[in-house]
Amino acid sequence: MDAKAKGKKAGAADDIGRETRLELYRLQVELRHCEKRAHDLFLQNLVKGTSHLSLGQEAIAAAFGVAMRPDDWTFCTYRGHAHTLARGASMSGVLGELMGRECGLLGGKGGSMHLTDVSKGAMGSYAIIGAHLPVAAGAAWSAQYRGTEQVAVCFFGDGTTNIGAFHEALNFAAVWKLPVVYVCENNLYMEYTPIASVTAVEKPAADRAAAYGLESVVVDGNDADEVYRTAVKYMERARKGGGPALIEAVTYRHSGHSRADPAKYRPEGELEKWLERDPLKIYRARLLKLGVAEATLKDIEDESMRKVDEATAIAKASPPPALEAIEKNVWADGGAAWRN
Amino acid sequence: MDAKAKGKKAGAADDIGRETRLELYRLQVELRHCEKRAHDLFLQNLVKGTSHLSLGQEAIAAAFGVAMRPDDWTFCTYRGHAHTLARGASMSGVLGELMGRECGLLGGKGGSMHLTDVSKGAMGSYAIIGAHLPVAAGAAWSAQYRGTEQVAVCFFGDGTTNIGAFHEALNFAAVWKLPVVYVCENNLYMEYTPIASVTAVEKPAADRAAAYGLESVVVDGNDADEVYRTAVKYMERARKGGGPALIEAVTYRHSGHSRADPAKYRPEGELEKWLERDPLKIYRARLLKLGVAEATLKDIEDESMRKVDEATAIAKASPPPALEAIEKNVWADGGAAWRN
Amino acid sequence: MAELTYREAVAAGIAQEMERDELVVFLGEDVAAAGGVFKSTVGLLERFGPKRVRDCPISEQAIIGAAMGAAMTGLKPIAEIMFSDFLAVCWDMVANEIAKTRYMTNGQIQLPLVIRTANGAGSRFGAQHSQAVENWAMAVPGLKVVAPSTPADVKGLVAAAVRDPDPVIVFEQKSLYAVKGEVPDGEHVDVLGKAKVLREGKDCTVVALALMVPRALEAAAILEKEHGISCTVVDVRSLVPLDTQTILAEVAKTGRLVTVEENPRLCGWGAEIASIVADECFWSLDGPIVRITTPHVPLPSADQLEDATIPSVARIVREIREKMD
Amino acid sequence: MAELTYREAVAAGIAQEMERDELVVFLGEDVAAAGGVFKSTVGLLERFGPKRVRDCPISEQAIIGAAMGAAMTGLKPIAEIMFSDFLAVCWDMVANEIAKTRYMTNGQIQLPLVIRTANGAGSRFGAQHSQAVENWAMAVPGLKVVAPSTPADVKGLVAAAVRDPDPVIVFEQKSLYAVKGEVPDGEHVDVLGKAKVLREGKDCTVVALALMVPRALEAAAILEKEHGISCTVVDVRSLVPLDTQTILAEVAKTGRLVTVEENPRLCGWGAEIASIVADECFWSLDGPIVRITTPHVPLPSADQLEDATIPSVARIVREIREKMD
Ligand SMILES: Cc1ncc(C[n+]2csc(CCOP(=O)(O)OP(=O)(O)O)c2C)c(N)n1
Ligand SMILES: Cc1ncc(C[n+]2csc(CCOP(=O)(O)OP(=O)(O)O)c2C)c(N)n1
Ligand SMILES: [Mg+2]
Ligand SMILES: [Mg+2]
Repeated sequence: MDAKAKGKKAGAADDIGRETRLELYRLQVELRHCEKRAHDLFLQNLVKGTSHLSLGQEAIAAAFGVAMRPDDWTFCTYRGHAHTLARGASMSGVLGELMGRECGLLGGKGGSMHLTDVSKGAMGSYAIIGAHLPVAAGAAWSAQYRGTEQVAVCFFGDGTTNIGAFHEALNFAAVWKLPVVYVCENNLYMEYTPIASVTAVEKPAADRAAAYGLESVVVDGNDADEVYRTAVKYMERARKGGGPALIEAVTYRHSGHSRADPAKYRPEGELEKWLERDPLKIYRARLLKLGVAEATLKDIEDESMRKVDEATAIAKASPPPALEAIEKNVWADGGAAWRN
Repeated sequence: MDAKAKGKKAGAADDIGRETRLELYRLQVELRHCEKRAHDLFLQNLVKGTSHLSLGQEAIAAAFGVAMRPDDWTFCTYRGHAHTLARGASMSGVLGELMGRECGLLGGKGGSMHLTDVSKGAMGSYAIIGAHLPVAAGAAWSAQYRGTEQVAVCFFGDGTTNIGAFHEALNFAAVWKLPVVYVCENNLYMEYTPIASVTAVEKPAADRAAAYGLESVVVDGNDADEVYRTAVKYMERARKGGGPALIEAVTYRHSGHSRADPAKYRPEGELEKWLERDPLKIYRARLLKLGVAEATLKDIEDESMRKVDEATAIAKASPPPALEAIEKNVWADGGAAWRN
Repeated sequence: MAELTYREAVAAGIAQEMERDELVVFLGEDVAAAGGVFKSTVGLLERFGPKRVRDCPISEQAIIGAAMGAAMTGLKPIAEIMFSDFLAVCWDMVANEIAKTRYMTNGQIQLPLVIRTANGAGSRFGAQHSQAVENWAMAVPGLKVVAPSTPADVKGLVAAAVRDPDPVIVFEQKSLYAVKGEVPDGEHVDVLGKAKVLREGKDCTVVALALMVPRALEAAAILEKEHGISCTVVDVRSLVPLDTQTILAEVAKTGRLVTVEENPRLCGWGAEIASIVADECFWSLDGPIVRITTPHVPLPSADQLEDATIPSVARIVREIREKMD
Repeated sequence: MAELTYREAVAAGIAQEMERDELVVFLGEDVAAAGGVFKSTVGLLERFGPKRVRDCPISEQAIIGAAMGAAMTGLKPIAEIMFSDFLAVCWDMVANEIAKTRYMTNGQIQLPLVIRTANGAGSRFGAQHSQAVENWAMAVPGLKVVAPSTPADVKGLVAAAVRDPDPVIVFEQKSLYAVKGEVPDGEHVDVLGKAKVLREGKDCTVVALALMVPRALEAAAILEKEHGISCTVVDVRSLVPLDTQTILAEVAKTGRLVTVEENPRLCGWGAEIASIVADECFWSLDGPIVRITTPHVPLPSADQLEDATIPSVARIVREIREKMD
């Protein structure tokens, strides 16, 4: 791959206020605690289906969560607990859905791979690779059409850059100058296969930006500040009619691909190296360096743990969904009738 | 779009022998005459379905036809009369298929959009945009697997670069280093819509080559010599294990998209400008300048017309296919039984 | 009543709804400036402008995905897929995303969108441009599916599809585009899920769809006149929702069911109807259920072959005669 | 006879054919180094090497397209589509290209390839990873379709699929992967297009497929023991070609047909069989044809909901009892 395509570091100058920084920390901690809880619940056999954790990737969801306007839209993947929570969706709703309970965001009908909270602009988690990229473009079209200055943000993984829908969506969004920000979380692997072994370029998203007339943007996905600055920059541009962006955030997932995966395919030492670069560790150290008191951080952490415990209790107490749900909500009339 | 992506002119130095040049001319003339005949037959209501002519684009099919080894494979689109003929398929077989006759290459079962002659390496014409790009990669894989040094050449249009299968095939071929040469004939339009109005980059194929780690290659598609040199260069590279290439040949179709299209959407003067750059006109002038006698060219032209007349007569004399054909050749046993 | 062609009625249906509701938008390939490859959307760009009537790249997944994203955020998009065969290219968007999203989100996301597509044989285009695939859509829970047979129906059902809060696929039959018929003046909106009884008979109930409807009617006339067999003819019109009441009632009256389907044999919509009748109407049946379908083969392109492959009037007459003996 | 799990039997079938024929190659996502997400291809990479067992990018169109191109030029590829739902992403390659090419080229192009995919419910994965879509494939002319219910069958049918000169789709049922069963030692090759009569009864013929086969058998045992209803159980095994001889003969013996389908109701394979029986076996029928299917809804994910959606043993027992009264 040639050097020119390697992308440039985005955003660096502008400062981020203390309140924003605390919010970024709070959110990252909350996502971390909640994901860990999801894992515990799985070990207790309370999470029934699959689940795909964002442990290690929290900085990205958190930074966008803080940067987005409440009426902006998020589109994410099966690995979407963090992105959904980052928009303010109910934590008991998320955990309840993982556990297949009535209190789940989807009443137990969608499962962990389809978390959605329309009231918070979390417009769905999509479990078939690539599909939500065109959908996000469509939402952006609707904002553009109605002149609302809303932005659609669409998260996906490195592996997703090799599927056809990626290509179609990027070209479509670019030609129509749609207010959509595409965020590739490059965590180095598709399921169990290293992305480098199945991709013709080094940076699966950024090295393809030029194919859609877009800038090549690579950010450190484990640095919430860097992601935040980049998010603000490209979302504002999109909001003002400047068209789409494609951001590649380099990161790493600490756990396996899904609950079934012990991640034995990783080369020795790789995880350890990335644990050094744990986004929470980085961010905590930075805050301390910036003069935030240890006690402030501790409060945030404790408060977050309380929230997770509370959500867990609610979810555990929630009954399984009533069987009548099966034939509900196929249609807008609430039912499932295909005949008279 | 930035300058770096605009591509470079490929091949220029090496010379092309007189015999090869005469063959390039002969083939271009033959493709032109045959396409014109197809149009006449349509006006006589003898071509029953649709048909998509390559008038004005003959240099590309001819140059590859001359450059390819007999055991190489061609994959092309519904606009594939020329590419199929250029591999040596029977002209009466082509015209007969357009007319829905028994003598057609496909016995009247496929029609003008699916011309195929496996015995000549013409591995099919594909009528759904983009589908044959992965198929060509698969053939190239088979050559690589068996070590035969065969090359697959895959032709498609500018509009095809915006569909998902394009992206998947190019990445796949690049990662597996497959011996396949992708040739985008950029004739400026998809059906009736200018390609520029629906594409995020200026050169729909070449500006995307970097996204697959490939060189950006743009050639004058109306100059048979330039196409020929480029074809030889990249096919040889592919044959020797150098992996795939993506070539964008800029050209223009003289007629409408298909038989139903009067092409009224073209800006005034555009066709006239391109008729000046008619590949046959260019090539004829070049040969004369290189000292080929007018009479030699005239002989080629007359001989080609005779061939077309002969093929037409055969096709016209051929009966419609027997109705038994309907339930034949679904399966390898020759039949169509789905039950016992 | 004005006389319109089926293709004009499509455009009229879209125009009526775009006129009424600013949130209705229309997108597809070559649909705007060119008015569509079947000329079924001529004039819409001129009338509603390039913001609402949009030409797209050859990106069916992006087109249908964009329609979905727009629908869930407040627009009412109509997306065209040029030939129904190309639904395969964006089948994930249709069958896995659009069809399931309301259910999976427990009703949070609503998708008021329409997909229109040119379906079926008769144009000698060969197997990749001529299939009848309405059964593909019928098989997927979460999609509503209509296939109108007349200009009036296509206008009214397109309008009904636009107003429906759920995703609807409208299968327009290519060979019907040039057919003329009376279309009610003024606003015309039909109802999804209603079959039409076009002819009442005593011996046999023939259930048909789209291009097969005029053929079934013609066959019924011949059967009556030349063979003394009196047929009811039902135009199904809507596969989902399916008007089983009408179908069951009409079969009960004659005691016999014949389906006439353009889709290839296996798992065609006629099979579904046959299975419903064989369960719920079993005791009223006086003889075997007969399905007349395109044989289970990809379609050949040559004119004589294509004509002999899809059910013809002559074949319908012959098969009903044989089976009614 | 060795006892293997269904997933081991899949790998054994592939290995047997790769051992036999160098032209057999295998590709898919996460299939080689990782042995597949269902661990149904563990050991193949080690045994046959990276030239023949290949991990692919997430590019289903490229995977299936490459299999097609390889098949027409001499290889015999086996391609894995991880979940059958994802067939929608490459449906054009399957339904429009692979299925039609032999026909359109009048036999010039032959496509000896196999697509294997994990089908169906039971894993609480939600609506985009749990559908039973064998009816999608059955509806497309030019595809052969099998759905084995036991380890022995899956090994033998995978092998038969590889040896067949036409494209074959093998639907493996996710919930069966862990099931153990006897598999014949040595080379084991089954035959496409043969149903199996697993149990003979007098009152009713139950026709089932894949995961529904063990449930139908269990239901039949209960019906016999607790309700005195004696059922024949037929495992269809192969949807295309379809063994109508066996099915018609078994229905003729009992006079009743019940299909048990995991696919959602509309246009399921049971509808096709019901329509064949209602035509060709009409005069032998003693009562209505009954279809027991997943209701026509996308699948819910919560365990209790999923279990209550697809046909259970209890539901099969109940419905047959009610309808046999
Ligand atoms: C079309 C399709 N193919 C395959 C899969 C199975 N699958 C689920 S996740 C995954 C890997 C995705 O990798 P990436 O895009 O990098 O996202 P990550 O899981 O790393 O966040 C695959 C192959 C799928 N869901 N959809
Ligand atoms: C998936 C798909 N979408 C749409 C079409 C209809 N269609 C046929 S040709 C064509 C234009 C193709 O343009 P291009 O690739 O530039 O090739 P050209 O016809 O100019 O040679 C379109 C849209 C199709 N055949 N397949
Ligand atoms: Mg990844
Ligand atoms: Mg073009």
